[in-house]
Amino acid sequence: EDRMALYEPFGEIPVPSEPYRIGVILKTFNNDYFIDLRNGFQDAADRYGVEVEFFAAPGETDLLVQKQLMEDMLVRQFDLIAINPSSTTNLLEPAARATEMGIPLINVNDAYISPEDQEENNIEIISFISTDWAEQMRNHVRYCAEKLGPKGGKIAHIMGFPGSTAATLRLQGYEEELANYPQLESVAVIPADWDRRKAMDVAADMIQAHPEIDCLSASNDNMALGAIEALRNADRLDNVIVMGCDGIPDAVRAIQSGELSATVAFMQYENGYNSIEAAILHLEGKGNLIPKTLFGPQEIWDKSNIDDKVENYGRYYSGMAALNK
Amino acid sequence: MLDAIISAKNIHKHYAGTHALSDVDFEIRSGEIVGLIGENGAGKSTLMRIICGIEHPSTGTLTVRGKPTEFSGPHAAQADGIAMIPQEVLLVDELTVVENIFLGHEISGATGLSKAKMRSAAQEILDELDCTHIAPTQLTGSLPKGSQQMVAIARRVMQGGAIFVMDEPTSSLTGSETEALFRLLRKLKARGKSSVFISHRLEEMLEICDRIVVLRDGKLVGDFPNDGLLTKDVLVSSMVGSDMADEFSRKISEKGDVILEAKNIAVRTFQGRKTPTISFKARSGEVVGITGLAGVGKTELAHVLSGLREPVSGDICLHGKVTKLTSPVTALKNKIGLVSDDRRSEGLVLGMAALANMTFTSLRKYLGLLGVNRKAEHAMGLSMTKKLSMKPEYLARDANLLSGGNQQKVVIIRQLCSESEVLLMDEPTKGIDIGAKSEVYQLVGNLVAEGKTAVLFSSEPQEILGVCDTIFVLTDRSFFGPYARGDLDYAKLMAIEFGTVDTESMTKETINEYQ
Amino acid sequence: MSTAQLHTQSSSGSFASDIMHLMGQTLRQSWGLIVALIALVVIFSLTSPYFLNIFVFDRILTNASFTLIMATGMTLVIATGGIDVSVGATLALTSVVAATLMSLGLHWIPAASIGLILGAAIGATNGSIISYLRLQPFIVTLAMLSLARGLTLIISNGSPVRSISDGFSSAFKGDMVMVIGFSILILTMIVIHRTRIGIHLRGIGGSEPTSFICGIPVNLMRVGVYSVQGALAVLAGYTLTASFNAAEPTAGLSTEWLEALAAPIIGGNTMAGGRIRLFGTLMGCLLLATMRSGLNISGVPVAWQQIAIGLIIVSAVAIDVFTQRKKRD
Amino acid sequence: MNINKVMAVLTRRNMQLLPVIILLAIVMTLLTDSFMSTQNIINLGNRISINLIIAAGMTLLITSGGIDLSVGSTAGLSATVAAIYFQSGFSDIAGPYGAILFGLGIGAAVGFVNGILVAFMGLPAFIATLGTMLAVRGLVFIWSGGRTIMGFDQSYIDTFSGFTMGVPRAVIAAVMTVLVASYILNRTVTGRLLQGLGGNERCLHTAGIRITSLKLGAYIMMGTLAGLAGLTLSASMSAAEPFAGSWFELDAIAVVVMGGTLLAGGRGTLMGTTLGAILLGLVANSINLLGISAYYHTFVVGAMIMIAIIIGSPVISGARGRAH
Ligand SMILES: Nc1ncnc2c1ncn2[C@@H]1O[C@H](COP(=O)(O)OP(=O)(O)OP(=O)(O)O)[C@@H](O)[C@H]1O
Ligand SMILES: Nc1ncnc2c1ncn2[C@@H]1O[C@H](COP(=O)(O)OP(=O)(O)OP(=O)(O)O)[C@@H](O)[C@H]1O
Ligand SMILES: [Mg+2]
Ligand SMILES: [Mg+2]
Repeated sequence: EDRMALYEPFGEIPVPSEPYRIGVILKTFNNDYFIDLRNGFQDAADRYGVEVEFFAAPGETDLLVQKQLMEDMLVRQFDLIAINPSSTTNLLEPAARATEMGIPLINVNDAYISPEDQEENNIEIISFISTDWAEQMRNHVRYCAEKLGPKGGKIAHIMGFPGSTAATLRLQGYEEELANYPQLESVAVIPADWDRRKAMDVAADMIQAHPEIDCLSASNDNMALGAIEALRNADRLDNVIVMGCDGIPDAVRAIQSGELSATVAFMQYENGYNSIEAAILHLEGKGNLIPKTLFGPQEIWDKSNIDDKVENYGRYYSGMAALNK
Repeated sequence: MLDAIISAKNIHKHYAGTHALSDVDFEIRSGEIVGLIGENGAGKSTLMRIICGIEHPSTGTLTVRGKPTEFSGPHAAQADGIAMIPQEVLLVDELTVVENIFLGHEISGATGLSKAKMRSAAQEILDELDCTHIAPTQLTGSLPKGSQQMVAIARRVMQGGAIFVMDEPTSSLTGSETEALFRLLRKLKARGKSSVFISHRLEEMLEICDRIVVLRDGKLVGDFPNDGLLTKDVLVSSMVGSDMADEFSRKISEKGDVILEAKNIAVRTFQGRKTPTISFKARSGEVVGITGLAGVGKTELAHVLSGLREPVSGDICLHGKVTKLTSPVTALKNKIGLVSDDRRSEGLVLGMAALANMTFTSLRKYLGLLGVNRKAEHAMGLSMTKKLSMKPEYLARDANLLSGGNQQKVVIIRQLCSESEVLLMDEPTKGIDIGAKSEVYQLVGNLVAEGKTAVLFSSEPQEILGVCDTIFVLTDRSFFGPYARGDLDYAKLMAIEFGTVDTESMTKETINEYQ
Repeated sequence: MSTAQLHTQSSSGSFASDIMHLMGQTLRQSWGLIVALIALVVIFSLTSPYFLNIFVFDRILTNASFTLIMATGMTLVIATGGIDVSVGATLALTSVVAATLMSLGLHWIPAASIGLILGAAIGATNGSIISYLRLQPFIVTLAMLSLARGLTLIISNGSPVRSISDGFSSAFKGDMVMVIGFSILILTMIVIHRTRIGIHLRGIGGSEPTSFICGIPVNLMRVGVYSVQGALAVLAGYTLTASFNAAEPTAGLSTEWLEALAAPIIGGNTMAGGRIRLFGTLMGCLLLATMRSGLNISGVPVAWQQIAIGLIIVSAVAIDVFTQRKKRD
Repeated sequence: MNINKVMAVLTRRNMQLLPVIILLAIVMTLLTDSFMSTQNIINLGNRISINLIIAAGMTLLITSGGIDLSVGSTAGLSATVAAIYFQSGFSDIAGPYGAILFGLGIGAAVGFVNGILVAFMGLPAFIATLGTMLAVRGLVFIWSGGRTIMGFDQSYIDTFSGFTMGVPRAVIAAVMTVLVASYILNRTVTGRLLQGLGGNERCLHTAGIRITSLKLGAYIMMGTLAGLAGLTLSASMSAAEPFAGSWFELDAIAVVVMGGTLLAGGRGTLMGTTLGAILLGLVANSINLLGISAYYHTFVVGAMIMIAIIIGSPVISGARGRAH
């Protein structure tokens, strides 16, 4: 079956000369975002006839476990390994070892092994296939500024697990972009550890402390949905703009029902899919076609465009197909 | 007169709600053995804890070798050569005997601990105490209580000093162990060391002490030189405040049907030896006594009869029916209750109030509409404390804050108020003062008169001879009995226990009588 | 055993015979775990062709050594009847502090020493609060966990601290983990068996009142043990920092300290205290590391791995409990 | 005098946190306008209740000398099971009650397994429940496929997150749990035996008490309450997250111990536990309301717990007692 082009950065992909074995190490499997990423890998592998095997640590903060996991995978003689590191540093050692063993690496999403680190540690990474995390929260701030108009208003940020790469970079983007909008005042930044229930409590406290709040920016959809519960309990659903990130099915449904204002979708499925394509290109000796960094598109989905998005992308995102009906 | 090494003046000690000691003067002179007696809760242990720096007096002064002193802790007192063997044996179960003996005083050589040296030194001191059966490398927790007491004594002696305070060491010791201890005390005395010795066995006190001091209700009420004229009666009346009738008297009742029967039971003792087969019958209305030297397997027999362990062979019959007691639960269901000989680890929940300890097996009796009826529960507690001359305020106190004897009373009360038909009592009067002892016997007598049965496991000959209707003697080689009350006297009992009578004929006699 | 026998045994009791005795005892205590470990190796060799491989064994040993560093300290802590749940947080905090100092231009030796002192100080604080205020170890170290974790975030601002110097890396990286882990284990074994410290620690765990009466400085010993545990957490953190080439503020959050706690218990040390079985702790670390690598290499998905690890932890302890119980009967 | 009486109550072991709570509440009322608002009180109640449901059970369990580290995973499992129930359309047959039954049932089942491991096989509770914690988390991953499941019926959500007479249902559930637990602990034979069990297991065994079934019962009770907490959680979120409930066990144990229950067993107080849960919720609420910077959160929570336990330590509160 042909792929419907969402985003095809590489053009035509050659037919693999052999059924390559590709290992994929994800951070974890415990939320929809990672499952989408995984599905992207799986679909592409099925389409091009290569083999993938998935591994993940139990939790996002299991840095050491993920490192040990990768070390163990090195003995399994994969043709290529795609890594989705929990932090910018935890996989440096096994990655160096992989390079030494001649196993090519692709860095997908989340933490990024920077060129300096690659050089210093003798790591060769074919490509960083990801999204600009900071940009996602910049989008939040811009969206909020646009909705509130010139008179501006008050905004607060519900942060992910402090110390995790995504949470840190997103907070950075949020703070940097705010500097450009003096009419927006950030009244609180509180972590809720990616946890829906914690986000609900945090949001409840935010609207208590700052009843005049206009806008809540949550570092992911899960927490945005928690915030919505808090707003519902406080009867404030109608006059607070809530923004999430990831575009998971629950969030899409909440946008359709008008509870969630917007989410930043960044095509995690595509990142997985493109990684397999890049892998095949590389293994077929066409590595020159792959850029060192490939940031996929990101889009703001809100009430105005959500139905189109579901129709176009629904079949690629787990759980979203059901939303069509 | 000899010099006082330590003298305590005007000692007061208050605890929340109690006056444990009031205005006590006490001194220990060099080279003497002082006896300290008093009823349970009189304050003996408290006084000794203060002298040994484990507790501070509320008011009062300590003078050590003429110098006023305030001990900052037990180590300070130890540095002055004063230390005690507490009433509740304090050993670390998880350590071996050597490690316990040298705890805090280990010997080190060039390459670290001198384990061999310590081992042989420990062996020496154990030999001196006649404890050849204790291996120094054994885990202390696996030893019987009596042997643990001997290890505690060995440790105390090993650590040396000028004053040896021993709080009721003999309550868990047997005759021969006690003798070994007395030999040691005399040896220490000959070296000019002093000892303080606490016991409820007044005969012992008269035997070993140079001077006997009596405490009652926290006050010092007597100080008698043991000049050979001192008698037990004088001590008792000073202790209790009045004269006492025969301590072993109890109601004697008609014997009824056989309730419990042991048929050819053999058990394994903790040393791994198998006992001879044991058969006896216990009728309602009867107090059966089972006696014998330490380590012959009395406790194990009690355990078998209460479902705590399985016999090597033989059966238990209840009301004529063979019954398998697989656990204490089945025993309780069959109305068999055990007063364990180890109150701290088996008898009590130390962190729980005394009243709760008394009632937890019979709590269902006090269930009301809103759950446990605390008033009814408390009323029962009050009536029992009255019977055993305990103070009512003890009921609310945590068990571990009670004096040793009162703890033992709590254990007995639990069995008395549960509805057991068969009461197995393993050394039940350990550490109980003489007055309370006779109260326990009377209570047992009353219970038996109601048609229940009591089996008393005891190594105290006086108790066995004075209280029991029927007596059996367990030895390494055979199980002797039954002997009716009066059949045995002290000399004959000893002869059987030590195997110095013609056991052939005794055994025959026994079998004939039994069938 | 007769007295005579005992005497001959003790008179020949030299250092060497002590060791023989110790080894015999250790084998008797831990054969269940040894069998379990061998069984695991056999099973994994059968399920994956990649398992029997020098590289894999090297990894297993390294991973086990990492856990061993903290588990050794934990063995001592639980011997006193205590527990320390703050080790993971101490590990992260001290690594971040040392790395920050290095990034400010301090040479790695003083930087690492300051981190080490800080870790020992955190442990000493734990120990002092537990001892002198008579509080329960679990809750004190739990509060410490939050405090240290919070400080870590404040200092690092949530990002990994880079600029780890080469000297630091080479001192703590790669095979150094094994060297550090096993040196600590052997050193601790010697101290525990050749000095009074081991007896005193077990004494405190077995019966604190007894130890107190015997003049053991109970409180001081406890402060000491928690300080050692703190310092060991620092060393473990340094090996992690060296291998990441950065101090991660989220290091040591869950699996690291949970395994450091599980390993001694799998190895037959009891939470109630009174026991020190360092060889058992080592076996516990090896079992956990073998399990993890074996499951990874056999391609078992993470969810099933969780289940398998749970089951294996439980069965390892069950085997131990049953073999011990049989011996007692 | 009256003052003395009040002081006596406040320094009692299970009440030691009350002064801290009152102080914090007063400070917060003075510092912020929003603290004393109805909505904030309701939020606080909701936040505390889930922790309290687990902590109440944990109080009984710890009192009996046990511990359960698997409660967080179990809560996640029960939420997942309830969600799957609605997803598979069973609600047409049995309505929301089926989900509640399944959720509590699976909790009880995990408790049963723990009980078997601890009571019958004699494994140390800490390690046995650590094992089930991992295994149950694995089950949650497998059954949920790692994704958040939605689609709860409104009737289910209302059962747990509505209001009865102005009081949130979650709070009612927590209060009921605490009351029942308190009744069991203080007024029933079972409660007395649980205390005894934690104090000296061997004594109860010797006395002929069926300790295995007692322990088993305690673990089943704990599992069921973890299930209830999971259901409450999923209803409040209208979703079951696979990672929901992680670290619930640490919060619950912290609260229980802060309240003055001995981790070694033998003595427990539900009043203390309740105050502990209130304090923990209050601290989190306070730092959020005060807008303390994100990175200081963990630190402040730790500092507050440390201060609370130090003030309540026997040495410090005991010294106060002696001065009177
Ligand atoms: N820590 C404590 N708190 C409160 N009361 C205590 C404490 N220790 C002892 N007591 C009380 O002090 C009194 C004296 O106790 P002590 O142990 O000295 O008695 P004793 O003479 O040794 O009795 P026994 O013969 O039974 O051992 C008792 O009423 C006891 O309950
Ligand atoms: N395996 C064992 N481990 C530890 N203690 C044991 C063991 N077996 C028995 N004991 C304890 O050893 C003590 C002595 O037991 P035994 O029955 O051999 O002697 P006894 O006749 O009851 O003598 P005693 O008069 O000293 O009680 C008892 O307290 C018993 O509980
Ligand atoms: Mg006493
Ligand atoms: Mg006995």
